[in-house]
Amino acid sequence: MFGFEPSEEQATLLQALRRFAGREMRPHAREADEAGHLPEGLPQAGWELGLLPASIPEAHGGFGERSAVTGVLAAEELAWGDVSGAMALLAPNLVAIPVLLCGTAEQKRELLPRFCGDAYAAGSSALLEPRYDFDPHALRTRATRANGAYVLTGTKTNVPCAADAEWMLVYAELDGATQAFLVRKDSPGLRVADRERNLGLNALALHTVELQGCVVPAAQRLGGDAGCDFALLLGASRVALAALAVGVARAAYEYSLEYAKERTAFGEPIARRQAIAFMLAEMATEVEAARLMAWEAAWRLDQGGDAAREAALAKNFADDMTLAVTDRAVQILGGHGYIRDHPVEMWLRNARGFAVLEGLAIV
Amino acid sequence: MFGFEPSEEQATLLQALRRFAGREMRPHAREADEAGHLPEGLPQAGWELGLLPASIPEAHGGFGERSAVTGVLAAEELAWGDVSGAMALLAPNLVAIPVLLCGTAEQKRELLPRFCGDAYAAGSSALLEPRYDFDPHALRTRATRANGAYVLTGTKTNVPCAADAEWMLVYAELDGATQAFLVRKDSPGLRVADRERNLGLNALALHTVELQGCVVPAAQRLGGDAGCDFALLLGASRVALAALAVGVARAAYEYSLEYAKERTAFGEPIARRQAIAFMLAEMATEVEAARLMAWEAAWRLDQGGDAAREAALAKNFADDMTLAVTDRAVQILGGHGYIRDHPVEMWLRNARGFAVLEGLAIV
Amino acid sequence: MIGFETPPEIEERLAFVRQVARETMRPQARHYDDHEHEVPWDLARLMWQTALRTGQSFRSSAGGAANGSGVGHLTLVHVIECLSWGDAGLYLCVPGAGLGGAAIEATGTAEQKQRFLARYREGPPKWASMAMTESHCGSDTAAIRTTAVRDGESWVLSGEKIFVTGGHKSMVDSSGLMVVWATVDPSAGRAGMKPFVVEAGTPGLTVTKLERKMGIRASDTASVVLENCRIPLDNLLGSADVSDRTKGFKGAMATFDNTRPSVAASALGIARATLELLKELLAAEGVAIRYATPRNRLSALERDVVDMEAQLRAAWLLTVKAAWMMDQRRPNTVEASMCKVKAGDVVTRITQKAVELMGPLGYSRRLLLEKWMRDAKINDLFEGTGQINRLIIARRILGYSSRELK
Amino acid sequence: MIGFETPPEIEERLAFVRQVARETMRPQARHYDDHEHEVPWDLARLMWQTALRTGQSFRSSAGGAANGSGVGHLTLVHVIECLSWGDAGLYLCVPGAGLGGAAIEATGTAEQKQRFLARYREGPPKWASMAMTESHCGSDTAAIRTTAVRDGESWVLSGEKIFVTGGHKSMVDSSGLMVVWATVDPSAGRAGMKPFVVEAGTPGLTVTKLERKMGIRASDTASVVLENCRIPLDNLLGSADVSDRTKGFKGAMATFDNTRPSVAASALGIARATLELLKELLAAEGVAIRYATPRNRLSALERDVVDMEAQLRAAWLLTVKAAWMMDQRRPNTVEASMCKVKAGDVVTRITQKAVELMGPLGYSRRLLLEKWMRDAKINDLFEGTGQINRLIIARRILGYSSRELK
Repeated sequence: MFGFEPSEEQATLLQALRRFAGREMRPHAREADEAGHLPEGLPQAGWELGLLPASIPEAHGGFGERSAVTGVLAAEELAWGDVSGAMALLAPNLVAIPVLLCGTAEQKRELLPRFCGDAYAAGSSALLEPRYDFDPHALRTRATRANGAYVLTGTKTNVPCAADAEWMLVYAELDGATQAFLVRKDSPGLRVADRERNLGLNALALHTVELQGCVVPAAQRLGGDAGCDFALLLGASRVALAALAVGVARAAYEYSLEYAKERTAFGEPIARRQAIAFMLAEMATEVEAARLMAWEAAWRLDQGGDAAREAALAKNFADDMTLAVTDRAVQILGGHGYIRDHPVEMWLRNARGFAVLEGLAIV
Repeated sequence: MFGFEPSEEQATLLQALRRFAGREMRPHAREADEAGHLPEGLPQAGWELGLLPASIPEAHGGFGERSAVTGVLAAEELAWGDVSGAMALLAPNLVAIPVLLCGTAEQKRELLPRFCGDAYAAGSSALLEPRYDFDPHALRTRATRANGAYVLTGTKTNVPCAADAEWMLVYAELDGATQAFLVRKDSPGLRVADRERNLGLNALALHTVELQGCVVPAAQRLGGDAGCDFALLLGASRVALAALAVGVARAAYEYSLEYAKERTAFGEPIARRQAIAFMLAEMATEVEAARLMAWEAAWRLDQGGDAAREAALAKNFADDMTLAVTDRAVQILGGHGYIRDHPVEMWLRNARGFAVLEGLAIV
Repeated sequence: MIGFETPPEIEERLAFVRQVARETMRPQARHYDDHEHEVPWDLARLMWQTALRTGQSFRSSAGGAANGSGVGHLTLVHVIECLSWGDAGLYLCVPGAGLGGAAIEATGTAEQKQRFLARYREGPPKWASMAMTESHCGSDTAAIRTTAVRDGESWVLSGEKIFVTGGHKSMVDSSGLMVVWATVDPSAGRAGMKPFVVEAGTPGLTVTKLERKMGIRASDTASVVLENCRIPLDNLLGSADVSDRTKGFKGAMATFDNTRPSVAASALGIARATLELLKELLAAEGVAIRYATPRNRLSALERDVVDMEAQLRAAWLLTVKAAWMMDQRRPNTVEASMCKVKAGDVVTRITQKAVELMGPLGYSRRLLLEKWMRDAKINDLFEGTGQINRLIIARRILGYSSRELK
Repeated sequence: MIGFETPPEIEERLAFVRQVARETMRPQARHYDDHEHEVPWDLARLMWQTALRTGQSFRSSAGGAANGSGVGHLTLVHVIECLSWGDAGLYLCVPGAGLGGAAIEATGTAEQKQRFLARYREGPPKWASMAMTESHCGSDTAAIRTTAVRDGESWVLSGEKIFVTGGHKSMVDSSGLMVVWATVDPSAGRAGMKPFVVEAGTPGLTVTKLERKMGIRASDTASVVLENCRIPLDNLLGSADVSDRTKGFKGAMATFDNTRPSVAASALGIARATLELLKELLAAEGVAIRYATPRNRLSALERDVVDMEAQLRAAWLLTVKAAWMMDQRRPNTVEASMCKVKAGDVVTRITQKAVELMGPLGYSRRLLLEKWMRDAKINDLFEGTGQINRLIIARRILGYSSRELK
């Protein structure tokens, strides 16, 4: 059946998330952007919402079942608060969800309980590479076999929370396909290098990671000898990014709508001019459309179907949409949109990231 | 020096062209579109403006010198009247201009005087091929050498005035490059097949032309053994098409502007709504920009410089611009724009042709 | 619950519709484009008989909603999308209560619904139409000048209407009816605007012109003159009271809210037809679309196809949601206008782009792409232009009245 | 005559400008982005000394126009484009009369021009600024509340101004001046708005805040408070008569007409820098752009570059034409707004797209692409947003007053 309404359980969660995003994230987002780091206690406070443990079955220490739909609902709300913070909050997913979806029994037993405790435990994954023509299906980071283990070599960029994560999932080319490897912090050959400095997402710790002959035991290949279904993981990641992009756009849309109603020029609110009003109408439409596409792709993932195409389309659409909507929001604020007293220029910078980023989140 | 004003001579010509386009072309354009042919006497009447002879030196029967700038000025005015008619009027150029630019002395002597008489003499050229991925630099029509002559084989589409032209310039691949061949009507192996039926340009006779082992004497290769500078001809053609596209767009812009000022809704002209007014402002801006790009590329051609890039950019820009502007014009007319009582839907159909057509005009 | 599965009952209905679209409509599409205003009787009879037999209209959600299945509008947008995939012009020729029926559903009493709509469940094929626009006013529906004057037990209608979709079919080709909007009190503005049912054969109503259009040429767009057109008093839908604002102009708006997702669905049928043909043609040339590849790594053509596909999906989901809300009996004015705006934009862009991507083949009438570009454009223009629908959305999201945001 | 050749006298001037842009500005661009509001004194002194030596300003066309060469504005847009290619934020730090000077040129008497502008031809580096916007009004310049009250032989200014570009440099870092718009008669609307010159060091004018901005961070955008700021009577530019409409608000508009092509040129300098770097980076990766190939046969990335290049050319030609018209002393309100609108759009799109096309490299601060995207956006917003400029164009082409088209 068709349905466009969160379940009761989801609605309750959304309420909690909205409150959290509004109180704990939004008010600190600008300062975090300028300072280059999130508020000290944010990840732990966010952890207490229990998002990830609710996705992990009891057998592995959690108390629920993963739902990509619930995941995208949550991602949108968190990104509405602050997308840098949202990505940090969701960073444990980067290890846990792939293990949940593709891990061996041993990997699940070993790793999932680490993400079901009372304390936020950072996770990370390294997919992106520093090249203009990055393609997740054609990685330059290589995995080769040696002595029953794998050796990883290559350079990764924009690896979130890399310095804090005990475990990192490293994606590399193996036999012509993309596969994933669970790498523990301080493994020889793994070097977490400098923080990246980017146009946006400044509050999120993103690092360059060098892999120089990093040896990974065979048992740490995600899914063991059988490997993982990378298309599935990429789909789940793209859906997450699409939902985060919707959250950023919605924030900008709502902010500029309120501004346009309050700001007067020529004797009346600027929202009463068609040029502004129509922009807002289009923004509302595009945000809603992108949201529905993310929902549909997530729903398809939950059905166990092949969602690769839907996820890619949802991400493509959301990438463009979030840039256009945040840009229009700046436009509606006029000169004020350019000033860092208002959040919209930050949202535009953050939004621009989506089209260039892959693999930074997963639900 | 920079200059943005036609010379006195050009201004006089433009006045005559505007009068002609307004009186002889525009009023008959719709009927011609529905009937599938131009008014009987139009080509002859247009011929009497003397455009082409003014481009041909006295030595070859004309009375002037070719100027691509003058050519684009003229093309815009004629297309403003009716682009199907404009292309028919300019069809003699398709043979004469390439001969003038690249022909051997013999070719000039033989052919140019035919285009300097009192009577309109159709010309034609066959560049386009019926494939989605047509590329003028990679033709499928082949010229092969045999017994000191060339043999042409292939299928051409949308060849203007093919049934009436005594001479046709056929473009074909020779030794990996595009070259041109002067082919006389009724040459064995040349078959002018059915009229094309298209989305637009209905009043212009466009034909499929089959070349089945069509033998062309070596002396009829444009430029003789040395061949022709195809990049130069393509540039001159693209500039012409860009200018024609500007003419169509300007017609639609002006028409919808007048309509918007006269049409009232909610008690005032619809032009007083920002949504409509801003569309018109953007249309005006885009038309002007496209015009300047066509001018610049034409000016560069006249300077003898390499204008391949400028011409391509001008055509690309004009292709998009003319579609967008005619589409907006339909939008401004609302439901009335969809009705064939108004010309705007015809202009939209004609405008859509530019991005798919190459080689149908040259100045 | 959030879900995106087409329910089995819709799938069942679509089986027949898909077959008709593929085997009956598509092969005739070019013929009826070339022969403007010729009535496709074969198709009309087929669809009419099927509707009578199954009790399910192809033109309105009434059947579905009435039997309580709750998927009336959802079914309808799926049916319309499929039929328009076959041919959007021919879809508009499918008999049934359509827009006129929707107006009666939205504004009529139970008795009126029975009296006027019964004919659409029996006898020979019939159409219904709605006459709103007048030549001096397009979007400005409150400015209409057609008058309704009470004379004893009759209303007498006088005026001229244009852009009546299916006007000829409803009144001349069949014994259908036309819902005519007229004012009972010109000084009352919108409040004075009321809908009246004029049945086929009523003296005083004449179809004076069929518009020659850019596309959807199988569909008739009629001009109508009303000269002392006398109809029974109770052919006024709802109340004659100008202070009763619920059923008059708001009724018209409710009609549009009801039908906008249908218009969007029709647009998206054209868009899907276009995209499918484009991909087939490209596949035949050996071009496969690599959906999962980052789009700036694609060829320009591939990326266009991927973008078109995403846009189509976006518009379709908005449409499905707007229909779902209607079935849930929730107000959906914003959603209805959103899907209409988006679908109109999307189908225009997709069809225009497809012509370009296929080059001279796309521009030629040998393929249907050029026709679909012509058919598509109406969706940006009728039942509220893109501009009007943006206005409607903007007013709602801003909380502005039509006076505050003009 | 129609022609597109850069005249030799412009080429000559550009030789130095290009060198400064390449060797002095570009290498410092990142530093001054990281160190917001630090004054680039080296650059300022270099440009100032050169301007004094050559007698040719880098910030205004005054020199060119005065010596009758007739290419004042044409030269200026070329110079500004080149400097902004070096760095748009640093360009705004180049000393000179700039926007404040343009206001004086447009509205002042010969005596005032001499008195106020002489300082820009001698002594240490100086800037000029213009204070128009107030916090409650952006585009609605007629709504300003800053008042000028006559008191004997003085005007006394009171109010608060925001968004004064270079306000700090003109009044604190140098002995420059600020043109402050204030009303002499709040009841007179626009007619009451007059420009006043406040010289650096005048008591009662305080720079209260420097805005922290998305980009062009080398440039200062100041807030200013005027508290009983007393200036000589003849510091009012033009006439105090509120019925004299030629020099008041229209003077401001003339200032904008004069400077809009300059803003466009600055935008396009950023756009060209972006496109050049993008093409260099791609060339280093072995990607060549096939301009003459039909664009749907290109890779997605190539086609983007070709589109960007066409858009840049379109905007530049509009800009050159608007400047040319000014040099020809023809009214160019439409053309000035057209080039501003187009350049603002184009630079925004090009810089945003370039970041995307270079993927994670484009998003990183290791390259300047991300900075140029931040710098670019201001061009859509200041000296009239894109919306305001569309309004100006629309009024002119429709022949509507500002009352008829709001």
